[in-house]
Amino acid sequence: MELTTLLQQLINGLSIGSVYAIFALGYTLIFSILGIINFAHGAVFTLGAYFTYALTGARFGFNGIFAEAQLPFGLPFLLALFVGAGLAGLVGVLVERALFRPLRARGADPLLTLVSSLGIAVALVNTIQYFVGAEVYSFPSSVLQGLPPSVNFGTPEAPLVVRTVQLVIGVISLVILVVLTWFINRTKTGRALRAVAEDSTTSSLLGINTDRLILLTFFISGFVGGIAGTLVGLSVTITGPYFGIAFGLKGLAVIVLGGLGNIPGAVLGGIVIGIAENLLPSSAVAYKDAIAFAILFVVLLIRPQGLLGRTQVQKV
Amino acid sequence: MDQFIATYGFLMINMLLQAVLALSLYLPLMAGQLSLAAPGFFAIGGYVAAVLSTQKFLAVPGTSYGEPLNAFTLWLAGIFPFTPPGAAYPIGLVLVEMGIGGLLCGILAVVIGLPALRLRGIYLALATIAFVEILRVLALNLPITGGAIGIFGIPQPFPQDATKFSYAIITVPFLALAAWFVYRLERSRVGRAFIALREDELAATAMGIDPTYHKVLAFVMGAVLAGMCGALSAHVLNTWNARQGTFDASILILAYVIIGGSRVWLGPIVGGLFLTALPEVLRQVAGIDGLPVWLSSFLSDGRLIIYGLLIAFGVLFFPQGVVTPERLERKAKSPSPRAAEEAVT
Amino acid sequence: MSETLLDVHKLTCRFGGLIAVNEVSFAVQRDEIFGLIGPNGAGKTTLFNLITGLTPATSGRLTYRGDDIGRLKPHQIAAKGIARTFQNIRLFGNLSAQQNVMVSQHVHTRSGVVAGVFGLPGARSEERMVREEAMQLLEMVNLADRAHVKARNFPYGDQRRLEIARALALKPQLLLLDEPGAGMNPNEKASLSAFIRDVKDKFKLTIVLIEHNVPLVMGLCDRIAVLNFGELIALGNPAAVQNDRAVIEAYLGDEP
Amino acid sequence: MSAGTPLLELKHLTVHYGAIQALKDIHLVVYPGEVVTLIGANGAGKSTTLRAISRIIAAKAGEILFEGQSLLAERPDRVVRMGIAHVPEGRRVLARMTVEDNLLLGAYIRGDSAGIADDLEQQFERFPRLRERREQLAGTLSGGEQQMLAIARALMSRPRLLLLDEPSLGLAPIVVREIFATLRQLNSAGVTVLLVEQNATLALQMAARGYVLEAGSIKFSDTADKLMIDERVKQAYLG
Repeated sequence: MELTTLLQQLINGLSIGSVYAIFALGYTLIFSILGIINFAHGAVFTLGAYFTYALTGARFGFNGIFAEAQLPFGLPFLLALFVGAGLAGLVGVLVERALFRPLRARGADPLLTLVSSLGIAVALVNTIQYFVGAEVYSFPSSVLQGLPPSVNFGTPEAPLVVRTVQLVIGVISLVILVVLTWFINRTKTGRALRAVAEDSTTSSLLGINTDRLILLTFFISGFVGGIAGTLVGLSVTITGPYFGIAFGLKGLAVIVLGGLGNIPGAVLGGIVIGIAENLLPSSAVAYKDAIAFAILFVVLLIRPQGLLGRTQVQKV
Repeated sequence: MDQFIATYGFLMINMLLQAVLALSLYLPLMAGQLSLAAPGFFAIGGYVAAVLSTQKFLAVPGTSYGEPLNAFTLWLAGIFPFTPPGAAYPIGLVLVEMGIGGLLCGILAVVIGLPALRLRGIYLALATIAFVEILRVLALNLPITGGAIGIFGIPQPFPQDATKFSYAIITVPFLALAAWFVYRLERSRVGRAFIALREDELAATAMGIDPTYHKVLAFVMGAVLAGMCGALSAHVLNTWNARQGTFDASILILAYVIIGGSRVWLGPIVGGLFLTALPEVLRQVAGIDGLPVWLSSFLSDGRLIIYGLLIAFGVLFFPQGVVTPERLERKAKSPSPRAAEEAVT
Repeated sequence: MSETLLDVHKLTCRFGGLIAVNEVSFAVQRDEIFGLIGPNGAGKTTLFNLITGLTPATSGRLTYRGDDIGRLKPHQIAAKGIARTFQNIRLFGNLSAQQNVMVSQHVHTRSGVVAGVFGLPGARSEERMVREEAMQLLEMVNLADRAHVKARNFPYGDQRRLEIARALALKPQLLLLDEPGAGMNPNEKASLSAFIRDVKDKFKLTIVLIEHNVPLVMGLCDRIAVLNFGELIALGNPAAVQNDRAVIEAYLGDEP
Repeated sequence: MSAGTPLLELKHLTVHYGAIQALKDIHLVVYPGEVVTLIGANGAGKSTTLRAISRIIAAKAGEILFEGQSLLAERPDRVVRMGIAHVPEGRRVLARMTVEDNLLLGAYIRGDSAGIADDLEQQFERFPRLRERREQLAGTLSGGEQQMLAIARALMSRPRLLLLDEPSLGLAPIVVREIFATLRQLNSAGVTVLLVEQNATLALQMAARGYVLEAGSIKFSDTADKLMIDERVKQAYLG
């Protein structure tokens, strides 16, 4: 492989990897606090993409209740991205209030919460389909108004061409990663969040309203999930209501690789898997989707606590 | 009645098959292992049947299907005299395929289970999800599985004009046997060891129960059942491809067990039957005259929304599942009011 | 009182930087009641976990009836005849009292899946025997009338006795009791000594017990080992231990 | 001393764990400025009593009053805001966070950053070893240091009532002495203390009054001096 190609693949890998990372953060935040995997996260990812799509003023297709509907206004892409993600975050909040909190209050087995989140995923995906059908939607090229489709970082002789979309995605995800990391590590609320993640009972003994922080966690989780959904939708297309399910599964591989509930781990895991997928030789491209799961399986068998996770001592 | 069977024959067969799948997930869960590998073994079983029936065991002489049977398959087919006349394929061979599919899955389960079952709780669930997804990608790309198209034209062991309901002759006994097996297992020494491991693995090992052996055993039994079920399903569906046995199926099967009841053999069966029928039931409800248009359109087009919400909230209202050992026992002990009345008079 | 049943030799257990058990050595003789006391967090339960294989030892040697059991898995150790109860009671909550006891007969029975599922004669007679033996054990701990009640629905004291019955079903030679009196009311506690002696005689057991109730330990045990910060600080008969200065200081606090 | 309105009052408090009754009909009073101790064997229900006051576990029946106000309708974080700090059994420092983060979390309910900074300084004066380990992860501290951190953390909320669960657990006598000396200072500075201890001698030396808990019920209560010489206490807990 030539150096420029390699560099290009690396940049592509880093770009998609950073999306994996912010998406996986949504999983890992909830896991670190509740010890459960929220399988509805993939559906929230999809929702975020659809919300943003609608908010940019784009038109829906011929199927579903909202056939051919269109908002009377169109927000600029960046604004639509954040509002859409905010709406996805609110869906996360709704799920926590309606289901997860009552389940916690009853002291339910985490397995039940897991199944419940699977039910929510099914309901959300089909709600999308009910309203806007199962068509493929792509963001109109006008969202990146004024930007050239690609940038050449090399010389005309040795081109290193990167799609602008990749750059936009990479920059937005990195900004979100930085802000989120700052929030968790440097603010009072972030400190409380870490405390709840480590020991929620003790946190409540310190005067922390754990339920409120859990709600906040669900909002953040939905928000970053929604951002990731839009960014992937922008990069490829929104491939229909099931858009997020496959991505959601890959996100699982990412968080296991980094260590369940480990925030830096999720970032590292996302980037590793993003790059690994992009460095695959073209003969094996058909197996691309298996890469993440092969990594997941092997990591679980060799080092179940993940790259950055710590082993837990079982209490007798 | 004929009309009913023609319309719902396939649904009813599918309900029975899904109930078996639910049992196959329940078996490892009995030993405390949350494995979502059932759809993977289901898919393998299906491919075994599809490959064997379309490429290895050839069709019955005198039909339009392919070449005559070879001596071995003829002999196999001959052991089961109840192959319906006019069928393109002997039922006996379907059973043989189920056996082979189950056996292969069992062997694979030992290989995978030995390392994977050291994982606990959600980690095992994730590893098994990975297993299912890897299998799916392989199925999409390998020549033997027919790639993305899959394998079609899987021969039917019934005359061409028969409905899918004919499969009841295999499916009903299959479910009955599987249910009986699990029912008996729960009352046996090994089943008790499973349940002890689920209740408290540490205490169980301190009482002399080998955790690895029993976990792998439960995992293998589930795999065999899922593989057999897959082999049968391939015939029922007539075609087999990588869409069979995916992660979605894992979710669904887990929902059968959790909603139906995860602590007693009847739970998964009830869950599998009920949840498989539910979308169709909703569609029927939507068709009732006099409903407002928006409601009937929601009931039919949005039935999967209702389905998802039922699962999501079902666990809130039935945290132990619909069928629990306690409810079963109460039923068994207190005779129905009717019976009590009769006893008095 | 001459044969050594269990020999603990320089046993050490570290968790990260913390030394939970530090080079502890003692020998338990056949037929004695051996007490293990010490302040909370002294490493008593960890020692039980080491003996039963639930926690791997960092170093040291464990010998039971002359065999090295240091590398055996918990179920293998149980099968060799070491049974235990747990400080925080670990019954199979959703199983009935009888089923709890039946589980422990696992190592003394043989029937596999096929025999069990098909109800072959061997499995059936085995099952009948296991059932009856479980009932006998429940009778001995006065729980036979509630054999079909779920374990989790028993009061605290009954759960402790049920746990002992479950351990006895292993037909052990060595029984480890982790705070058998914890959470019992005074009446139950008063009869506990007699009960433990009774069990010991009936089943020809050797018993090691952890207990905080000082009169109970002093009255019941033939010998007592005292742990503090993972180290063995005294070992001897009750009278000697009671008068040991190190023990008084460690166990009873800073006496004026 | 035992005069005026009680700071804390438990009436008929009953708590269940599933089918098991953990506490039955507990009556207990703590007056402002007192050190009251709750002694008893393992599993007698001492920690459960504290946990019920902090509302981490639900009461089945009875009443918990703090300055005459019922706590039963409050969430755990509200109880802290009302002025009760709980140092749980086993210390429960947040092991993966720094010493400073732990202390700042103790002041989570407060918004006065100047006051918090002062109090932080005050804790470092009180426990100089915590200052040395300020940036260290709490999980790397020794048992005694963790106990100090847990107490200091609780004090950061400026509580009027301090619930202390087995502060001597697993600590060397010399460390225990140090911690109890600090507790005496705190008490003379006006903090009321409800102390749960298995080490009865130690607890009774420090407390004015004591309650003896047995199998979930209060067996008897008296002044610490009288309990110290009480034969029943001696027999069961003093050896």
